Amino acid sequence: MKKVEIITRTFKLDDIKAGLSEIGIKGMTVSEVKGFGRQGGHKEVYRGAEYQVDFVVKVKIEVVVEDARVADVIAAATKAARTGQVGDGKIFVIPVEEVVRIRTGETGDAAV
Amino acid sequence: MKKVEIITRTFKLDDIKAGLSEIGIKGMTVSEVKGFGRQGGHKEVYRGAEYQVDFVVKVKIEVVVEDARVADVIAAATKAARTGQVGDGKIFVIPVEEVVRIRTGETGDAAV
Amino acid sequence: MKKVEIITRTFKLDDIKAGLSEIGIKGMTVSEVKGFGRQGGHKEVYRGAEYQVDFVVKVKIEVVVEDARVADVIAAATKAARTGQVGDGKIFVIPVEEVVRIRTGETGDAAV
Amino acid sequence: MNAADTAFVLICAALVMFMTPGLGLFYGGMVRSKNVLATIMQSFILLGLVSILWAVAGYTLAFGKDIGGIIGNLDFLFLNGVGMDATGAPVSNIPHLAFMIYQCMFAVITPALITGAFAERMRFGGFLVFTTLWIFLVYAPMAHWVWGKGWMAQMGALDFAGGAVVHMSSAAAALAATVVMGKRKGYGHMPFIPHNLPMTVLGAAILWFGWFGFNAGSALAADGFAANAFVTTHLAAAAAALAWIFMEWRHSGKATTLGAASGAVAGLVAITPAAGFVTPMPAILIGLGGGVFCFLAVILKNKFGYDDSLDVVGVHGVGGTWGAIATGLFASINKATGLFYGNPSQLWIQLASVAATWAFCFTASLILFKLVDATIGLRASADEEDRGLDLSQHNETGYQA
Amino acid sequence: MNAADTAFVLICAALVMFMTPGLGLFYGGMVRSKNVLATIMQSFILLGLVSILWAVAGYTLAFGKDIGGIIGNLDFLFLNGVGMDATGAPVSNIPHLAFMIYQCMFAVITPALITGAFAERMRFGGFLVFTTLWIFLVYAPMAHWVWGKGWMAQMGALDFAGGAVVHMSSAAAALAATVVMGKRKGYGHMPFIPHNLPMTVLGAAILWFGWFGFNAGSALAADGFAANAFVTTHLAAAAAALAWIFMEWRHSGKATTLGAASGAVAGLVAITPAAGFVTPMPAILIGLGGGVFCFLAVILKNKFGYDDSLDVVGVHGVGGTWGAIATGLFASINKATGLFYGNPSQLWIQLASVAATWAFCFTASLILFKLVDATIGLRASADEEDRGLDLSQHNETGYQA
Amino acid sequence: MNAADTAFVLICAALVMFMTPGLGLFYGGMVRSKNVLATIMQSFILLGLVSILWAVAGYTLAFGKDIGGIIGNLDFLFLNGVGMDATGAPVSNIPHLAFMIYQCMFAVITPALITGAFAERMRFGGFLVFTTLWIFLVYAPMAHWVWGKGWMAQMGALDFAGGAVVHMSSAAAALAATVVMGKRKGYGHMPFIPHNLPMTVLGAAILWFGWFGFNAGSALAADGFAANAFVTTHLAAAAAALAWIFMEWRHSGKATTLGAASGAVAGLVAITPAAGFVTPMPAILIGLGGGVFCFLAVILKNKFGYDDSLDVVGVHGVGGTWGAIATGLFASINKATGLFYGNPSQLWIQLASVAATWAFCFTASLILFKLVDATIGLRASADEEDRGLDLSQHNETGYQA
Ligand SMILES: Nc1ncnc2c1ncn2[C@@H]1O[C@H](COP(=O)(O)OP(=O)(O)O)[C@@H](O)[C@H]1O
Ligand SMILES: Nc1ncnc2c1ncn2[C@@H]1O[C@H](COP(=O)(O)OP(=O)(O)O)[C@@H](O)[C@H]1O
Ligand SMILES: Nc1ncnc2c1ncn2[C@@H]1O[C@H](COP(=O)(O)OP(=O)(O)O)[C@@H](O)[C@H]1O
Repeated sequence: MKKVEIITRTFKLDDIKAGLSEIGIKGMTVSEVKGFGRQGGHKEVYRGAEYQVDFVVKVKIEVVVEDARVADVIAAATKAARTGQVGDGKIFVIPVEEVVRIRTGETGDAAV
Repeated sequence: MKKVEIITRTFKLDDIKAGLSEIGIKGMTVSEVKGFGRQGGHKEVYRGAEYQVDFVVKVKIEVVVEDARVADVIAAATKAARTGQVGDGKIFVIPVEEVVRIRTGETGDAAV
Repeated sequence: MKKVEIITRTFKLDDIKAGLSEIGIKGMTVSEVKGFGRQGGHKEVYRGAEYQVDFVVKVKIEVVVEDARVADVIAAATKAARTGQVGDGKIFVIPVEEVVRIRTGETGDAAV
Repeated sequence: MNAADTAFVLICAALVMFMTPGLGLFYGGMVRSKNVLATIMQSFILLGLVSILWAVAGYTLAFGKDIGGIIGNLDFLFLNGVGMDATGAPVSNIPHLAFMIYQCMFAVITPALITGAFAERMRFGGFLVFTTLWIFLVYAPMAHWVWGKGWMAQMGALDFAGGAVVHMSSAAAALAATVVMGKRKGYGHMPFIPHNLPMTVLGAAILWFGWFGFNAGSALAADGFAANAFVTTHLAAAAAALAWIFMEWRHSGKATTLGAASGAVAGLVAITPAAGFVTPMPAILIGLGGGVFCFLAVILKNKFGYDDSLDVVGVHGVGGTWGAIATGLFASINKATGLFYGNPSQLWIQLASVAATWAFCFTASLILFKLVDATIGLRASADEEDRGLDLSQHNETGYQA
Repeated sequence: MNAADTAFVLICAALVMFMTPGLGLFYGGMVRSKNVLATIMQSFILLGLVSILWAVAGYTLAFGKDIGGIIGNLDFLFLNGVGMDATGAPVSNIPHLAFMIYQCMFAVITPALITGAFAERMRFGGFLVFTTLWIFLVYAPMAHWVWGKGWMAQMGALDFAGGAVVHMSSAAAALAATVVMGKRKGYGHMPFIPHNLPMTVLGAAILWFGWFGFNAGSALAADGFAANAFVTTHLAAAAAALAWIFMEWRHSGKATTLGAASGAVAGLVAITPAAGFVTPMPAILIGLGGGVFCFLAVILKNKFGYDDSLDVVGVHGVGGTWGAIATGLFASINKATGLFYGNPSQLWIQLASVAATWAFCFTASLILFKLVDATIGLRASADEEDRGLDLSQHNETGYQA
Repeated sequence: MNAADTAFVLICAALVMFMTPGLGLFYGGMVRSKNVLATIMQSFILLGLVSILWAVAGYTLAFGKDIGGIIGNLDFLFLNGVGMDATGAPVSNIPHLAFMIYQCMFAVITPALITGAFAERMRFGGFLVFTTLWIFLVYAPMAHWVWGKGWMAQMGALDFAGGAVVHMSSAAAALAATVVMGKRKGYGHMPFIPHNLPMTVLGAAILWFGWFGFNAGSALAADGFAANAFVTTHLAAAAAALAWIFMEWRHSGKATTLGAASGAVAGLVAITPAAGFVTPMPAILIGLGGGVFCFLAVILKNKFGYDDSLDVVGVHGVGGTWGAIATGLFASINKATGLFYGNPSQLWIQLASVAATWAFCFTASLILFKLVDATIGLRASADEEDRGLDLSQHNETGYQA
């Protein structure tokens, strides 16, 4: 099992959800994060004082899947999220040693 | 060392904290997430336009523990979080290669 | 590749960003979390009813780097975040098996 | 007719109207965010519902010609005969329509006060039906008895701007609600912490602001009595805010913002029946009493463990009762005299009216709640409570990131 | 001059002033959080911009001596001759300055209403230029025609407080905006859910509160007509709030808080032209009509798919039009008589004024939008829209954790 | 006594009351979320504290019979002799109680203005003690000198609604606070970004709305002077909002919402001393000056690096001073004549009163701050500042998810 973490632009969330659903992914967990990277931030001004804000609001999508489906998930997410502009974000793949479905106690592939 | 990630219903947080404290867990990190899964979402209506909102607010609890305690953590969390209804959520176990306590610089088991 | 997760005090974020930038880290992802630990929480009072709130607002910083730089990242983050008081937080190192840059499709070290 | 008085009463009516959404914000900030809209809605929609009920029949039941001290006749059904001059109005200095609409605003806010008691667990449909019945069967009679030349007025009870009609009546209904509806799910096991206290303070500020319309406007003329009621209102609120945070500080070591806001409201409640009958220094004492007694009542509630979510009984019940009694103690102007100024009988009258108000309003409200509960249902299901009333009752959410 | 009327009109002017930031909050709560400040700003800054334009030349164009029924002359340029007594004012009971500033508040809020149509995609610079032109070329003529003894007034059209001048004119401009500017990026593909509905309800509450100044104040005296307008305003808003949530409940099974707030505003719009000409019961009917028709119009919009972001056409256009027609049906007081009271010709006059208002305001606004679009530009770029107008137009963000 | 004037002044008093929580929201939105309640509380609780202090002794010190031009005597201690008719009041057209409570609202808001300077780092206890001393030792004398027939009034200084009494006095105290208390922890190293600007705009809107009560109400009659003050107030605010965002646009390329709100307040401050003495066009100039000068002052602050958290000195100090001087330049009505209308001596009187006000209020406030600092302490500890004042001073948090 792997956890695929997709960090990308907020407004791509719906597209990614659709893309993953298409390849049969039935669950995911989403959180709001702030990213710092090449994209750079923006200037804000409050009563004449300028602030450089380096962080950009991003969305993080976590999907745990069987090893065999990792490549599909990456492909689907990349397709949905890519704009080609700096700031499209990253995908990280992290090993997962065990999965449990709380409701049933099922573990492993059955639990996802 | 492992990181146990528990994704479950928001209002179960207090029970889980209590359950983990009981088995001697002294630290955890919590974040608010939105989950997509079998539970399905809900309908919202704004000025006559209906929106299907697929995401449900969930809580994510991260606990890093020695390998030997993973099973206990899973058991305690499952017990506290289970309602038996769809949407109870998942537990993921992820390997952790190193832990550092910032305050002291301690590493490994001593740092948790 | 490793993911270094730093959980620490919110107001240390700028210092840590500066410290990591100094050693050449160009990207990171930040989220707001609530921590439970030795630091303890605080009392809140609403219309005479007292509530013990155990959770303290913390910031979680995730940095994915090449294996060789993990030690540097830990050192820089520790330096920036340490106050010596209980509640300085933890650093976790987690293996990452693959990294993809969505914009270009690059993978591995080139993608970070 | 007098243009200055008309201007004054109309603006005061606008101020009182503003109190109802203000109350919605005051209450809305104190609930959990999943219930914020439902809570605000329970106040806001009464501007719609009760106003229409009032125009149709509520006004005439309260202020139509007295029938046996019990209720008004139907002369003003559908506002028939309520016109642009003072004909038929209880006062001759302002248009009858101005008097009617000023009273309308009181009828609107009174059932809105009750909603604090059953916040976070009431079904919307049951709420609308209950309120409709309550306006006709509890509020209109109460208003008639006290202000419409009914038996309490005949008995000489003093209630300047609604200690009994507005505050005790709603608090008695609130108590009945907690009895019938029970506690919120999780009460006692999990914390119920206000989700947005700046919203609550804003609501309290609007209430305080509007209360000048409520109390000074009740003079129904722009004269010295209005000025006096304005001053007593302000000073009582001020004193009660201080008293409440002082009590808090003694009790748990800190003064709170919610305490200041709650105290101010408690003081405003306490001075309501007295505003036009007492002078400024007694008003400060009434405010201090309001702050202290309401604070203690709220603390006691936590001990008793009944779930009056937002302390309607503690604030409006205790504050209104104290104010009615205090009127019997401190009254000294506007043809009224209390115990401390040599007229002990006024105190007995006040006590009788307090007892009668609680007894009637509690009993009648209890019956109405049970009736609605048995027919269309009052209480949201456990699942609806978990998901929050905003989603379950209204298909909405308050906030989006 | 009359002190009571002066007090009344000045306070009413303050109430109407308060409506504009109230509108900003009403609109601001309905957009996504990245656009909240830009949306509020489009209302708030008009208190600055339009007030100055009004003092400089707007007032004299609207209320200067009539030139051929078309426009006012320049006698009052820079408020020359507008003084502390009633000299030169259209009414003799209040200071000319009081009349001028009361009218100023109407000029401020009218273009603010338009901003709901192009919310979330308008450039700030283009907005300021458009509004400046619009005040002089659309609003001032309209105000002159209806209230400044212009041709619509001469024709006998009834518009008590601005059904045509305020609501239809802004709605026609709103329609023109949607034609010229097109849809928001992502419209139809992604949800546009209000980010803060408590803010929207607060805005609606301020609007309702201020509307007493708007409608009752339009009597320009603290008399029975003011009281009547106050009552009709309140009851129409109440009825429309109920009507809207009833329609919602039939349509999708639940009443919503946003629906109650929207309905109230729809009712306030509908009663605006009629408030001083109809009695309370017809006002309830006008309110019910306002709630039902505006709800249906908003539903229809979703079918048509044009992107009037916050339903300016559906609420102000449909509500204002219905109100103008209803005035021709139900007028019965204040020297006015409608169809149902035996004067069919009034209805024709109303219909003619409705048609003329829509035709003129839509055409003129369309030309102005195109002009500004072609010169300095109206529409934010796709990237600016993505980042949000708060950041892209103002270098600010609404909220920080 | 005059009912119209009474109605007007009472409603204006209510409007001014509403300004204080409005100020709390204005300030509260500009701080970090961990300090939002503490900031709002510092305004809100003064409605409690100062009102009582005022009734007990503040009023008589300010408006009791003059003793040597310095202070009022104790005739009105505990509001003794302040009644429902005009007996003993400075004006004969309204009840003495109405005059007293109107003045009370000014006494409440003035120390609330100061709180912007020490926002995010003040201990609650020290704040209450400082304010109590300040009301008696700074505010009451200032009010007496200017409005209570004291030496500044005798000298002929013009201050219509409080340029010196309210704005310069609070700004001088604010300056003293920054000297005594130093900077917030992290000032200069980390950003201090407003956490909720919609709240700040709402606060500004309430301030603008209430300011009509503040300035027009200061005519103490519903007459042409009131209408004039109403108009000058509105136009100055409008002009200043435009001027501020114009300066911003020149300075950093964008107009901001916070700038529009700040500019409006700056304009309202600037016109305060002049509102009843100048005509509308000079009011626009005064507003433009207010916007420009206050903007520059705030920019300068960032250069100087003293930590006046929310720019009390920049807005109220600079705006109030400019307004007082501008009164000496532009005064032309209400028996006042300024330099531009042929009376250079008025300008000298204004300058003298400005200098005296700053010197007295700064020195006295500095002493009081040092005194409180040395005894019970002013400044929250570093740890309390880190955790936020809401938790550390009040055991509360503003928002829950
Ligand atoms: N090394 C990293 N570790 C964790 N997150 C990263 C890292 N680098 C980038 N990110 C995340 O990816 C986002 C996009 O990165 P950025 O460099 O701006 O553009 P791109 O992905 O197009 O190269 C960042 O905002 C941040 O959230
Ligand atoms: N494959 C997955 N990867 C990540 N998170 C998941 C996955 N599947 C489910 N989740 C999380 O678990 C939550 C509950 O899942 P759901 O399918 O609704 O019910 P259940 O856990 O009872 O099977 C989801 O809301 C989501 O947050
Ligand atoms: N076992 C753990 N798993 C996950 N997070 C932890 C764990 N222990 C501590 N934390 C996080 O680290 C934070 C600081 O821990 P704490 O025990 O308060 O102080 P310190 O890090 O100084 O020992 C906590 O608030 C929590 O967010």
